[in-house]
Amino acid sequence: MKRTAMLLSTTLAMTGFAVSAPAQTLYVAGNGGSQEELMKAEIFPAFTEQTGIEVVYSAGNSAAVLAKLLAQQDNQQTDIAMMNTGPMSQAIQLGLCRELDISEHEENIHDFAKFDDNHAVGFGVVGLGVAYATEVFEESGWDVPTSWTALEDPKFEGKMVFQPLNNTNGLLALIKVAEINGGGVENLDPGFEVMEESIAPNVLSFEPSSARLAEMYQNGEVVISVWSSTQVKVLAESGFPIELVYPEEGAMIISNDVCAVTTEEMKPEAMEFVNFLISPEIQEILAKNLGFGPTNALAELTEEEAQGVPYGSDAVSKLQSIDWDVVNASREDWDRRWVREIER
Amino acid sequence: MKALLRRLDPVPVLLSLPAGLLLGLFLLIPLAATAILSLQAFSLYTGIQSVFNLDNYVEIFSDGYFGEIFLRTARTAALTTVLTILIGAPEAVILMRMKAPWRGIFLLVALGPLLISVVSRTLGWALLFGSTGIINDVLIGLGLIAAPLQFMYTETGVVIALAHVLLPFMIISVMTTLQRLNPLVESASYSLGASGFTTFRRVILPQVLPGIFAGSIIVFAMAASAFATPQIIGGRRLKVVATLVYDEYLFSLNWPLGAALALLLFVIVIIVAVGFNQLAERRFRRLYG
Amino acid sequence: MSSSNGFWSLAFHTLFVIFVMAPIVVVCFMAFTPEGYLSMPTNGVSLRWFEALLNNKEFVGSFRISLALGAASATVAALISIPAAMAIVRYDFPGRTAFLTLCMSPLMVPSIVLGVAFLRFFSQIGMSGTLVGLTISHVILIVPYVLRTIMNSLGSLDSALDHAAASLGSSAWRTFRRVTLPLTLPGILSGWVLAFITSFDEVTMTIFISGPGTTTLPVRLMLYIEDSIDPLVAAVSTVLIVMALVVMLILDRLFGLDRMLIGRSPSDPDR
Amino acid sequence: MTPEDANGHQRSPLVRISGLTKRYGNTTVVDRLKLDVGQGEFVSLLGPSGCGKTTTLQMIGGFVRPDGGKIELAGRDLTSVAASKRGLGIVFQSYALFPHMTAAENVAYGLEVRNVSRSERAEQVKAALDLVGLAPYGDRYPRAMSGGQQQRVALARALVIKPRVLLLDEPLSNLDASLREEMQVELRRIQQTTGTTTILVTHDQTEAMALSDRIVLMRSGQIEQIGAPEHVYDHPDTRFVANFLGKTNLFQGDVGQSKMRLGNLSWATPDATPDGPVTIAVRPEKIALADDGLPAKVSARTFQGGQWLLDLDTPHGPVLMQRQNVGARPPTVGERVCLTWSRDDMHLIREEAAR
Repeated sequence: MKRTAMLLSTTLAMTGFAVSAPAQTLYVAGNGGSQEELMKAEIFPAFTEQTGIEVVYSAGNSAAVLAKLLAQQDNQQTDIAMMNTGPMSQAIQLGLCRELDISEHEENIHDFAKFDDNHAVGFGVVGLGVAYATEVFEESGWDVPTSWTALEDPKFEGKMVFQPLNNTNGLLALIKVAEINGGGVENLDPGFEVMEESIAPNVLSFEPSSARLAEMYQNGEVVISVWSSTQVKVLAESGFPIELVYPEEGAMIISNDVCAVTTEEMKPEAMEFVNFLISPEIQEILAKNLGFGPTNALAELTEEEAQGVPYGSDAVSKLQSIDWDVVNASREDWDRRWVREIER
Repeated sequence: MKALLRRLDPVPVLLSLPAGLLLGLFLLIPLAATAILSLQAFSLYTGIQSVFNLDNYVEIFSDGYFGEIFLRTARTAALTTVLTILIGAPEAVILMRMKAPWRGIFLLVALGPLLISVVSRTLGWALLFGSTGIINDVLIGLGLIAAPLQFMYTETGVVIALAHVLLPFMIISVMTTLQRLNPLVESASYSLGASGFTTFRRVILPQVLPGIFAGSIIVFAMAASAFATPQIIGGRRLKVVATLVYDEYLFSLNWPLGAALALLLFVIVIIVAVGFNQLAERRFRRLYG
Repeated sequence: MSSSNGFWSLAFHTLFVIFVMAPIVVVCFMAFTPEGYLSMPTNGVSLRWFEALLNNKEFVGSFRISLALGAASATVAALISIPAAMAIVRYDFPGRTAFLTLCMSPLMVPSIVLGVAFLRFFSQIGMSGTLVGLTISHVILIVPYVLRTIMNSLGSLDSALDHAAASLGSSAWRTFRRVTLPLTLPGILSGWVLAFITSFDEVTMTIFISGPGTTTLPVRLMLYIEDSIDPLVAAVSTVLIVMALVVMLILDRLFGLDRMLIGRSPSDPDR
Repeated sequence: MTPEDANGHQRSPLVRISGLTKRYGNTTVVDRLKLDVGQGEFVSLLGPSGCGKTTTLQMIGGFVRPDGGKIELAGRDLTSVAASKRGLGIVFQSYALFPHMTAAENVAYGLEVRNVSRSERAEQVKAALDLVGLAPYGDRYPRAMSGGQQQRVALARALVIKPRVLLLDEPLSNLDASLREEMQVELRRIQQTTGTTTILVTHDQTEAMALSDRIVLMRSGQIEQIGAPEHVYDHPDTRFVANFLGKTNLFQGDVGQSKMRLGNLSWATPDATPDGPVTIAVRPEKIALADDGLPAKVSARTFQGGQWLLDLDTPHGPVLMQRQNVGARPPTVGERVCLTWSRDDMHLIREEAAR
């Protein structure tokens, strides 16, 4: 009996020490995988060193981040949210983001990274194209895919990943497919038709997680996919022979945006963090490690570092952006159609 | 024997007050609120709207997409139940026959996994099935199959992992019944000249059937509402109702539809469990009358 | 069961043990890989992934939250279940059956339904993602386990003990403190430990209601697995498995694991 | 009204029970029970299971609430007093020893509740354990003691608080036969040493007769007969009492013209017995063999060591007789004999007396 009582009291004591968390903590929500790793390895420690503020990261894709923000609207614990432009504009519309004060960097931020009333700001852009495993293509004597139509090639049956529609990569790719088949954001029908007829049969899995997709490339389960420049860069740097092609019909741009979440007590530290993220030094780190195209014009990259990175307004303007307000308006219907027609 | 005190004794009322209040406040009210939520409408830009109708339920029943997922859920739950019976019932008999200390040891092996996180156990299956493919390596090595089988993202994989997770419940249920058996009955059967197989079929099996039935109800109910295992093994393409609810809540943000799906799952599970239970009671009343 | 197991029974049993143990053993093995990716540790054993785990602020934080949550909810559940069990076992009062059904009802409701119900409820009363909210939800989930263990324990007490104490002049409170409580303590502690591990492992309901500051270990693990499966998750799982083993041993010592799970086993020569 | 003991001494009642009633649903378990127990008296409630004796004891103890009636202790109404305030000592059928306390701690519990000082407590515990002959066993836990020892601890625990009344609920039923006899003697000795008024509940008639000053025979919630053991044994009021207390032979006879008749046999009726049919009870040990009397044929013969049991067939039904194992061998099976008994050993039971 004494022994068990001791066990109880020890556990209770442990509890006491567990509840006391450091007072100065910022909760940041954003993508998992390489972005999370870099944030935790370099950017957060630098921020903590500079300000003394601890940062805790919770990972999830943009849709999940938005969902959690919405679920906890009444008692918001997340201070910073990082999402792609689509979910970000929804978040702004739902009043989840507060106005930023980025006067420190505002004049240097490229226009493509700015939002109305500064409710959010871009902190890195990436291009979306077709990725392929170079070694496999060479061995099989296949041509380098130069068009989005390569996704329809039956020789890739069971060797391809197309990310699902709740993932920005998947959404943009589907819009692009619609576009080259005579549709667009206003009319996604052609996209769905081609998807169902020619692309879906090739798809091994509609895998939303880029980390899983990287694993699948490494295991040889997948040889071709729609993917972003940053994810290809990270995988290529690990030594895996992979390359990204911006197809001749044009590649898409994806912007990674950050906003300060509307919380009960507006932590000034949150604003500090956003400004930190768009400062030239951090922008350079993001570019070098993740291939995020800087949104701050003062960030400088060498030619080598700029390889495959959408660097500067000119490079960015070559990538195609879309009207998120139009997309968001129809997204619900598209999601519905996607899970019923494609992903079943 | 209870101390039968005055009819309106305040003591038991006071004693049951804390638990009663907590459960009433934080279980009944949230469930009722969920029922109300399931009658409301949702749109991405306006959020949850204060209209009340049965649209969500109409949509679920009229859209074949949901029908397919409910059907898959029922199918995986049923197959899981069958698998746990096939593995759990004989094992329970074997465990009962063991002598000390083996029995104690293997009881821990059989029932201990109940205390291990479902996520950890399912992760184990993901590792066995998945990229490293130990199962396929073994099967090919034994010459049983030529090409690797696909377990991840298939119903087969989900059923195997679910059976592993829920097996202890079947074993517990059958063992509980076995414990009530008079051990001499088996000896009596042998003394009358019956073989081991006949004894099992005619004497043991009929007596453990109630245990198998009770175990089946538990396993089916838990398999039908399982979330973690189908989420990890089934992935996005192989949705069951629970993972669909999760998606509606955390990706589509359509809480009212998610609430309707969850409540429907709840009601179906209750109906199946109660129905089976009554069937079992009618069937076994004579045995335990 | 008087007869012993024959050859085929033992063969079946061997396959069963392999089936039960394989996924658990695989997880533990892979956690010790020296490689950067998932593989069996064929080239030696390494603790690098456990080291990585210790240095992972998020997982360590979640581990603490899970410990706190498990201890707090098990304690609260025990504190409200003891009087409830006394009322149910010792008294006959109007609504007794209804009360028992209410207390046991969380077992009937699928966790996913509880998850969505709490998500909505807590966000309406401004408690979403708080540790208090999580604790309340876990208390409700584990009350049936604690209550049942304590009821079993109380029910096996001779009610004459109470009468004996009363006849000696002992007040109800003193009788509870000096007689009932010490004699049911093993049951209460077993219920507490069972509740603790149940709360500690809960994922389906918690994934809906945990916030960024209150992400429990299984939830974080689950979210991590959705994204990628690497040796780190194997290391986390190994920690969970070891915890379960410890709990198993405690329960076995306190109450007898088989007795807790399948009721009394008088025919078991072990005890 | 005051009760009388076997010798007719007057005693003032310590416990007075009147109109005591308990119902469970539609069943009346105890029906308007009325009983006085005198100071220092040893009274047994005796009856078959379900007769309401245990319920009565539990109402006295305060564990069951009566639906009607009154229980008074030395003139004070106990009916609505909590069990813990009644100051009665109780020994339970299961002993109900606290398993987590040693024998001494068990005995000390009641003193502790009464805030008796530590040193005085130790003294009284020692005295109590001495009284029951368990002085060396104070440090033992109940599970390490035999049934008889546990029984003694329970007794010491109940007596140490110096109760006004000691209630014993089937205290010996869990002991084996030889131990039971030993404990009966012990119980009687202790009760007489302490002089504690005692109420015993039992279904064992030998136990009740061996221990009690008075026996209360209960049946279906009501009292059938009260009296000293030998009186009740020799003068049962009803067939039920006659049958429940030891073995008896009952004959259907009738009374008329100041004569009591059984077939051809007749005896004078001493007092003014009214005419009509009557049941005649004769104990087996009072029957003797004679040359003349009731003709009978031996149908079975059982040897019991100290005595023989003879089953006989007579024109008035089967008869059982006992014969001490002295002198000549008893008749063998099939032998024809005649039975006789003294007029004083016959007891008349009027049918009206039986309910």
